[in-house]
Amino acid sequence: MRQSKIFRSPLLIGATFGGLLLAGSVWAQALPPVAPSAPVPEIKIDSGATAWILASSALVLFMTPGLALFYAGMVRTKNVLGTLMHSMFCMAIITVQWVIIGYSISFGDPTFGGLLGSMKYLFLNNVACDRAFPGYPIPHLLHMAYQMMFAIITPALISGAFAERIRFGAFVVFTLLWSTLVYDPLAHWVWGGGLLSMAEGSWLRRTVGVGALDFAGGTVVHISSGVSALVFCLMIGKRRGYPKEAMLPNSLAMTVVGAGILWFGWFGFNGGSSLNSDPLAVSAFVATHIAAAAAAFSWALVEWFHRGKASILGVVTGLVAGLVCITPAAGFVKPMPALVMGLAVSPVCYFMVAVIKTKLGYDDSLDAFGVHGVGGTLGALMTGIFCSEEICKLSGFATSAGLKQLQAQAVAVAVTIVYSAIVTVILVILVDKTIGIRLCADDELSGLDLSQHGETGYNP
Amino acid sequence: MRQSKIFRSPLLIGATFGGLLLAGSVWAQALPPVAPSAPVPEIKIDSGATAWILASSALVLFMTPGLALFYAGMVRTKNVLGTLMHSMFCMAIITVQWVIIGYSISFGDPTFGGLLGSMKYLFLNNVACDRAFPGYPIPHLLHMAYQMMFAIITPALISGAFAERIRFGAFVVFTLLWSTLVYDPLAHWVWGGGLLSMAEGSWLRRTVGVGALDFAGGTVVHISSGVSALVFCLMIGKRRGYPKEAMLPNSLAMTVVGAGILWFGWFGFNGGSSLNSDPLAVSAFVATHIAAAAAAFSWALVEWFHRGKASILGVVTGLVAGLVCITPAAGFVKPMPALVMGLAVSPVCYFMVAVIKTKLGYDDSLDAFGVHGVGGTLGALMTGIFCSEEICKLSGFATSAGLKQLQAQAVAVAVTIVYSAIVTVILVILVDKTIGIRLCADDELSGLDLSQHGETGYNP
Amino acid sequence: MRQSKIFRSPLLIGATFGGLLLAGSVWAQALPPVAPSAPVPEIKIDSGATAWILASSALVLFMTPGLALFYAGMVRTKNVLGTLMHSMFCMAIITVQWVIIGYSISFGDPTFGGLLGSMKYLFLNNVACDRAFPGYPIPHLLHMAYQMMFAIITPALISGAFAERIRFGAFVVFTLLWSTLVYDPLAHWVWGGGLLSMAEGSWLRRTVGVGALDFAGGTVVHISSGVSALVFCLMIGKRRGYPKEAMLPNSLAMTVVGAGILWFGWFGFNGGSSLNSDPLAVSAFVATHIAAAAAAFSWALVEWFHRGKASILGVVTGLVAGLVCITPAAGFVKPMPALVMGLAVSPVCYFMVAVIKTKLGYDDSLDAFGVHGVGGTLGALMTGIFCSEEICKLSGFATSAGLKQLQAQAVAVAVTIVYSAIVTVILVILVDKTIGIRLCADDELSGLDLSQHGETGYNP
Amino acid sequence: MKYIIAIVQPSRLEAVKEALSKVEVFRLTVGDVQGLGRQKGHTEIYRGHEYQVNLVRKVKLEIAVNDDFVDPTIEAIIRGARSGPEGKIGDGKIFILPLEDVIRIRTGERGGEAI
Amino acid sequence: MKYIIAIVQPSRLEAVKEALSKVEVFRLTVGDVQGLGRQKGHTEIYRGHEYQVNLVRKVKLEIAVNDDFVDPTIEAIIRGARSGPEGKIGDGKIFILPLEDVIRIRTGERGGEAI
Amino acid sequence: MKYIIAIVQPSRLEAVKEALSKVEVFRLTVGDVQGLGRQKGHTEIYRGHEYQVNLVRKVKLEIAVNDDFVDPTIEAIIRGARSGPEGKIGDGKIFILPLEDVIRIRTGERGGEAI
Ligand SMILES: Nc1ncnc2c1ncn2[C@@H]1O[C@H](COP(=O)(O)OP(=O)(O)O)[C@@H](O)[C@H]1O
Ligand SMILES: Nc1ncnc2c1ncn2[C@@H]1O[C@H](COP(=O)(O)OP(=O)(O)O)[C@@H](O)[C@H]1O
Ligand SMILES: Nc1ncnc2c1ncn2[C@@H]1O[C@H](COP(=O)(O)OP(=O)(O)O)[C@@H](O)[C@H]1O
Repeated sequence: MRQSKIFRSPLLIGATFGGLLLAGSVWAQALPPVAPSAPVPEIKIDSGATAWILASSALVLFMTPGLALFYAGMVRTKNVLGTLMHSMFCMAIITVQWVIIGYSISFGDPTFGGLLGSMKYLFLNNVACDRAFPGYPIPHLLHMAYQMMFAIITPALISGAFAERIRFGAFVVFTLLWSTLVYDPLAHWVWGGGLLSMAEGSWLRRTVGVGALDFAGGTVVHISSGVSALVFCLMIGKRRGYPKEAMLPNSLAMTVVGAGILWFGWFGFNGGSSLNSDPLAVSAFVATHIAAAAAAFSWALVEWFHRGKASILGVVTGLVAGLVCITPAAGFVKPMPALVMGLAVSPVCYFMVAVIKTKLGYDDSLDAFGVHGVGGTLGALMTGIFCSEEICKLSGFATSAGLKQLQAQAVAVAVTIVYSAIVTVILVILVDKTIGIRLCADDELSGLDLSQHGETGYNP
Repeated sequence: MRQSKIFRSPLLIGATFGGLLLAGSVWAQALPPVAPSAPVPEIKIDSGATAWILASSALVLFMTPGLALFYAGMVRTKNVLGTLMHSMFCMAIITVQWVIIGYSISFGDPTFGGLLGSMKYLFLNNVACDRAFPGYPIPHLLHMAYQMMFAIITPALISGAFAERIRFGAFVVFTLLWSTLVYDPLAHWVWGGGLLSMAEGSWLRRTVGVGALDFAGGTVVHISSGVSALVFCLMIGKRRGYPKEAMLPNSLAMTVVGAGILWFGWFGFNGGSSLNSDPLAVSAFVATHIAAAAAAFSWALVEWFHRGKASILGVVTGLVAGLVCITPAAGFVKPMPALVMGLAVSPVCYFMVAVIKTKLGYDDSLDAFGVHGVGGTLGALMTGIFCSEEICKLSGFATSAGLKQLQAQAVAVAVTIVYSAIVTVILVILVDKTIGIRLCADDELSGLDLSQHGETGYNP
Repeated sequence: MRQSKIFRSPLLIGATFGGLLLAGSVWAQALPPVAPSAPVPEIKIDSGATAWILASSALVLFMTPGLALFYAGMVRTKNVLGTLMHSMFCMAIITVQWVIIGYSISFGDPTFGGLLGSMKYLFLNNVACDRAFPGYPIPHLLHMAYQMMFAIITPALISGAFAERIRFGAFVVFTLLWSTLVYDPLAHWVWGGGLLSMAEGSWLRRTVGVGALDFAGGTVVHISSGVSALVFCLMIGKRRGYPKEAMLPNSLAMTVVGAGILWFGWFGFNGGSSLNSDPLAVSAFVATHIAAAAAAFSWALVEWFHRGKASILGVVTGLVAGLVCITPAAGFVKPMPALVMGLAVSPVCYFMVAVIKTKLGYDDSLDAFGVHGVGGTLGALMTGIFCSEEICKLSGFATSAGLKQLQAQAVAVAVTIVYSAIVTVILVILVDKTIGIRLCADDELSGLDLSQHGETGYNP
Repeated sequence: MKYIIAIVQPSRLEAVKEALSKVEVFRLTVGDVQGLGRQKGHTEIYRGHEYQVNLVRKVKLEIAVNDDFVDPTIEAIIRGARSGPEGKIGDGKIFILPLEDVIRIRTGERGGEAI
Repeated sequence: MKYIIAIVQPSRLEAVKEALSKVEVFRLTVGDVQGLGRQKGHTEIYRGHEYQVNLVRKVKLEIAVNDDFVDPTIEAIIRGARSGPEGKIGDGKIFILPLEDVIRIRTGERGGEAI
Repeated sequence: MKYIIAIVQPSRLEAVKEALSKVEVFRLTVGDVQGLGRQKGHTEIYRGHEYQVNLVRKVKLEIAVNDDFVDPTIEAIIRGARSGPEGKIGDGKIFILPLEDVIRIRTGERGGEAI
């Protein structure tokens, strides 16, 4: 009996992996031969661009341990390792998923009218290290690696919502499925030439006249994870004792380290998204930095006025909100609009986490929705407002005036929200029915570290 | 009453910002049209150079959280967040200040005979991402970003001197003013073509015959902050209980993390200061590393002889001293002189912080002066001694023999010391009279974290 | 008496340094003029390649503080600083050793039939920053710097074996000697054109027909340090109380930070080992990441089946094992074999540290042997199995079919094991006889921090 | 006067404080301790090695009370500290020690009124 | 023999130790505790939410003394622990408990001389 | 009934627990404290400045026992806590306080059988 319980999770994880594989292979067989997409002129691989995207990939990977620390500092001592685990384990499982099937779903040739990528890149077939990624001066394999880091951190973001109360096995299965069924398709839609993309003939382009601008993942990364976070925390329920009991962060110093790493890594996240070491990369880099700083500043100001004191948790929350907000816009806006976006996002997020959340009474424990969902939505919309012709030209998109773009942004946001929410609902129910999603009372009391991992965070 | 007190600080910060803005705009109007400076040949933007300076900018930004940890590990537990805040908040406010006015003061065309930069770059006007910074193969906007990271960390260095006893509002106002009135002009004098620079016809060149060599900020960054730190701690007074009470570091492990990040980031600080990915960058990179290592080693040796034990705090203090000392010299000296500089700086700094400080009885709490002021001065002078014709040629400066250069260095050091000290005195008095600079006894007792930010560092 | 004891260590360290110097100089004189080696075509320095190797050098340096944290989190609180010191101090002393003599031993022209490098690069003579390293598009001085970072971290790896019970002076003397007598020659043999290298006419090539493949240090770094670690811990004996007393890690959160930094830095370690910013670098980068992830995943699975729970310590141990295992192979294998290597290494290492170690009863405290020795050996052998013609061509090696290569790998592994073990035995005896290697009982009880460094890790 | 020492579950601390304040006991001192008793400890696993940790985290309350407060205090502690109506192993103990005198440092008051 | 327990402000610990050594009390045991009393706690704010923390950090001293040392010890504690001449709320309390026996582990000595 | 308080070296805790379980004392409460006594503290050095730290880490055990268990308990503690056959300065002390009553929270049992 004990056996069976213990082994249910790894078996299910195995099954999940197996299922993904099978599905992929079948699909690979079943698909009609892919029509050759419009040939993109192949650009020569450039050593400078390669250098910067290698560095950027490393930076984005580093964000995940950063996020682990950012989140783990905020939970109670008994959950510090379990929370670290939520992010760190994504590095393990999503990598495996991505090289097997994820990259193919996201960046394979559009099939079913841009719904999913073809299985062309299954097991990294046809992803060469010595041929350029079409249209960019970096190796194809490097594009795969860089995008992999995004796929890793996105589900880790969600873990802020169900912190301190989820079963580890459930987390693993959910994360694998979510990544495959939510993240990968969304990446395809926006960046892989799918439904919402700028590509000739995408659904959004046909409908609104212009595709969605999402430079480094406002919709794909932040809205998707933020909205799923909200859905998840509503479904799993509040932590025992919330909100009556004070659940104080075990180490804000750890959270600050994490925030520092996030800021640092985000230069790769946004600055690398031009897939080149060019003026556009510089522009995105600068916009990113300015928005982070401005948002940290404005969060502190709001706190000062609301509570009479600015706090370090406020400053680091603000800087993350700023980074989130500028993510979709980084490669499309000039420095001063970036400053405005940064200044604007913090008051909105603050209002969300300090006022609305309390009013509505849900327990988004580490504010994954309040920061990523809200900040990402704001950013995606403001991208439509602030995108500059001059900068957009650098990325080869000719933006066709404001209002239409804003409309495209709004549609993309809506689609992302609805799709993420629906799939998350289904997945949570599925995982809950099969292996059970929530810790029993005793385990929640003794904490994730002991009950799920058999370890303790600190031994004096 | 309580209201007014609480709001005095943010209002003053607002006023400070506003004032800066107004001053800038008025000035921009009032100035005579700038005489076109000697045309520097525009070099093509290079993707490799851009890659390295993007990476360097990220590295230098990362130093500020590193410094936050370095300092925060050394204070008492009750001040850990407040101390982190001193560094982290610089990332927020100095960024805003820099893009509004700081970059323009520092790198605008020299006006008033090289006293200040013109207002040409106000709000980053005329700072393009797709045109090279004159004379270097990187985008102009990237130069702005890279320099911004220096502007951020410099005032953060000062915070080691007044740790554990300053009011947060006072810190913010002081930092903004100091950055504008001390850092920005100094950067202009040395790097922006101003008074002390190598530029044709600068004051120092006219006086001594040669400009000052400061590769990455011996005078601009370390002497300025170190001297201001000394002045500040003399004016704000000792911590209550100092030196009778033992004020032990709350977590040297945190300090070690910080030191590791600082070393890592310093590769960008010095290695990036050639603004290129060229042999000079490599040379600076290597000199930096060697000096850090040598100084860590010699600090440990001195301790061993003086106290019978080498300590980890000693090793990390030594490595920072080594990095400080090599900063002005990194792009001018060969590896072996760098080794000598590293070996030499630690005994001097050690003597300063372990003997002289005690004798004189001032409370430079985390030795901002003892390490940055002293190490920076030593480094600036030794630059004059050890600069190598061969390396200097790489950076396009033809150095004209030793003695004259040493003289130039000495003048630059003296000017920096006097100027920084005087302005700091004025600013401290100003801020103290308006909002009060020092914590009241009760707040100092309960610590920065609770009294200034309403948080606690660790909750077990 | 007390004096003499205290000063014995620094004096010996001085003597060690002095001896190395003397030996070097004498040797430099005594050697016959070096026969000009076959001229390698000089390639132009490339700014992109330089950018990536600069970044990689910084990344590899950053691994040492990462390792410090990784190890320090696992020891008991009273040893946290001493353990940090073991890694951090390597940054100081090995740098000095390397620029004086180490680089010359490792990368000087092969002498004595490839046993050691010539003294051509003593004190970095003849290492120019503006001439390319023969055969690669980066400055010679940068090659020196990049390799220096490897020399630093390797002896630090050993410190996991004798953690919590070594005298600091003994550590320093041993480390200096080991680096000079084990690491430097091994680097020469494998990478410097020596005995085991791919170079025309090397001993291994003459014997087996093909040289050993070791992309980034499977033998040189991991087997050498891992085997020496085993020998060392056998000779110094178990910690008092081991294995009866529970010796719980003081902060697994710290260990996780360290592991995150290691993963991040390893991109430079392996990704930089192509000494270029080219497709090979990308291939190595990707293989590295995939192996790390796969090994983290498989370690968790093994734990889950063996103990019913996956742990964060398991995940981070697994990821390090994966990185170790892929190190020799990174630039020779394709992504899917890297996945297999990662999946394979964890079960083996787990079996070693969880079962065999207990059975045999030695106290490899932090599993330096169990992870680096075992993982490195496995990796070196699997390199022979999985190396792909296609990738090898990128690095200019034509691999001559499987079996012979596997044989070459096995010989290289055996040589490394035997040589490292013998020299370590001699060094441990030597150091023990002169200054004593092990802490006295009281000092071990009170911990490294107080007894060796006069500090405490945390002061609440 | 009595000096009451109570060992309770950390998770019950809030409830005990509340129960005590209902019987007008507002002053007490709290400390972190670890207990050995009938309640079993837990197992930790590091790199495949199991360690039995038998000390369990507890909270210790110390409350000096005048004699007529002893019984209400005890009852309040029991009410707050018991996990569920049945109680659970590990819920803790209360020890009653004699107390001879109390001094309030601030005022120098002694005895019953200083409590 | 008495067992004296004193709760004092952490910041007064050094002063109390000094005062005690003046009356030749050199041996004692110190622990970290948290107190609930007349002194108010503080407010912490995390992401806009206020939390009232009413437990205040205190230091607990335990001193076993022979009967003739009781009064000097109490006086010394008061002298060292009072914040300012007036004292402040939160300065703490002293509790005097009867002590029946003392054993020095090293020697096995018992009673008054083992103290 | 007695309330036994013992201050011992942290490194002897395991040995004491073992010795106690041999005389069938299985229940006790443990806390971290710092002691001032004959044993000297240590010196810490930060950036060349020496600090004398005179408080020494100790462990405090609290054990409530019935009267007939008092002597075996004391002996067991001494056996476990003494460093070497001679003992060392700093090995600690045992204090015996009278105990009036014990209540088991879970069941409400009182007195000797609740211990
Ligand atoms: N005789 C005792 N002396 C000191 N502490 C005790 C004693 N008995 C119990 N305790 C404390 O009370 C706690 C709870 O006791 P335990 O035996 O686990 O459960 P129960 O409360 O059901 O008796 C123990 O962890 C210990 O801290
Ligand atoms: N009756 C009591 N029992 C246990 N501890 C007490 C008692 N009364 C006070 N204390 C301790 O003494 C501390 C100081 O008491 P408090 O009421 O705040 O101020 P004052 O010292 O002015 O009476 C409290 O925080 C608490 O730790
Ligand atoms: N009179 C006392 N009151 C309270 N604690 C004491 C007393 N005497 C000793 N202790 C505690 O016992 C510990 C050991 O005492 P110490 O004098 O160092 O050595 P010894 O055990 O040889 O007497 C002290 O650190 C202190 O914690």
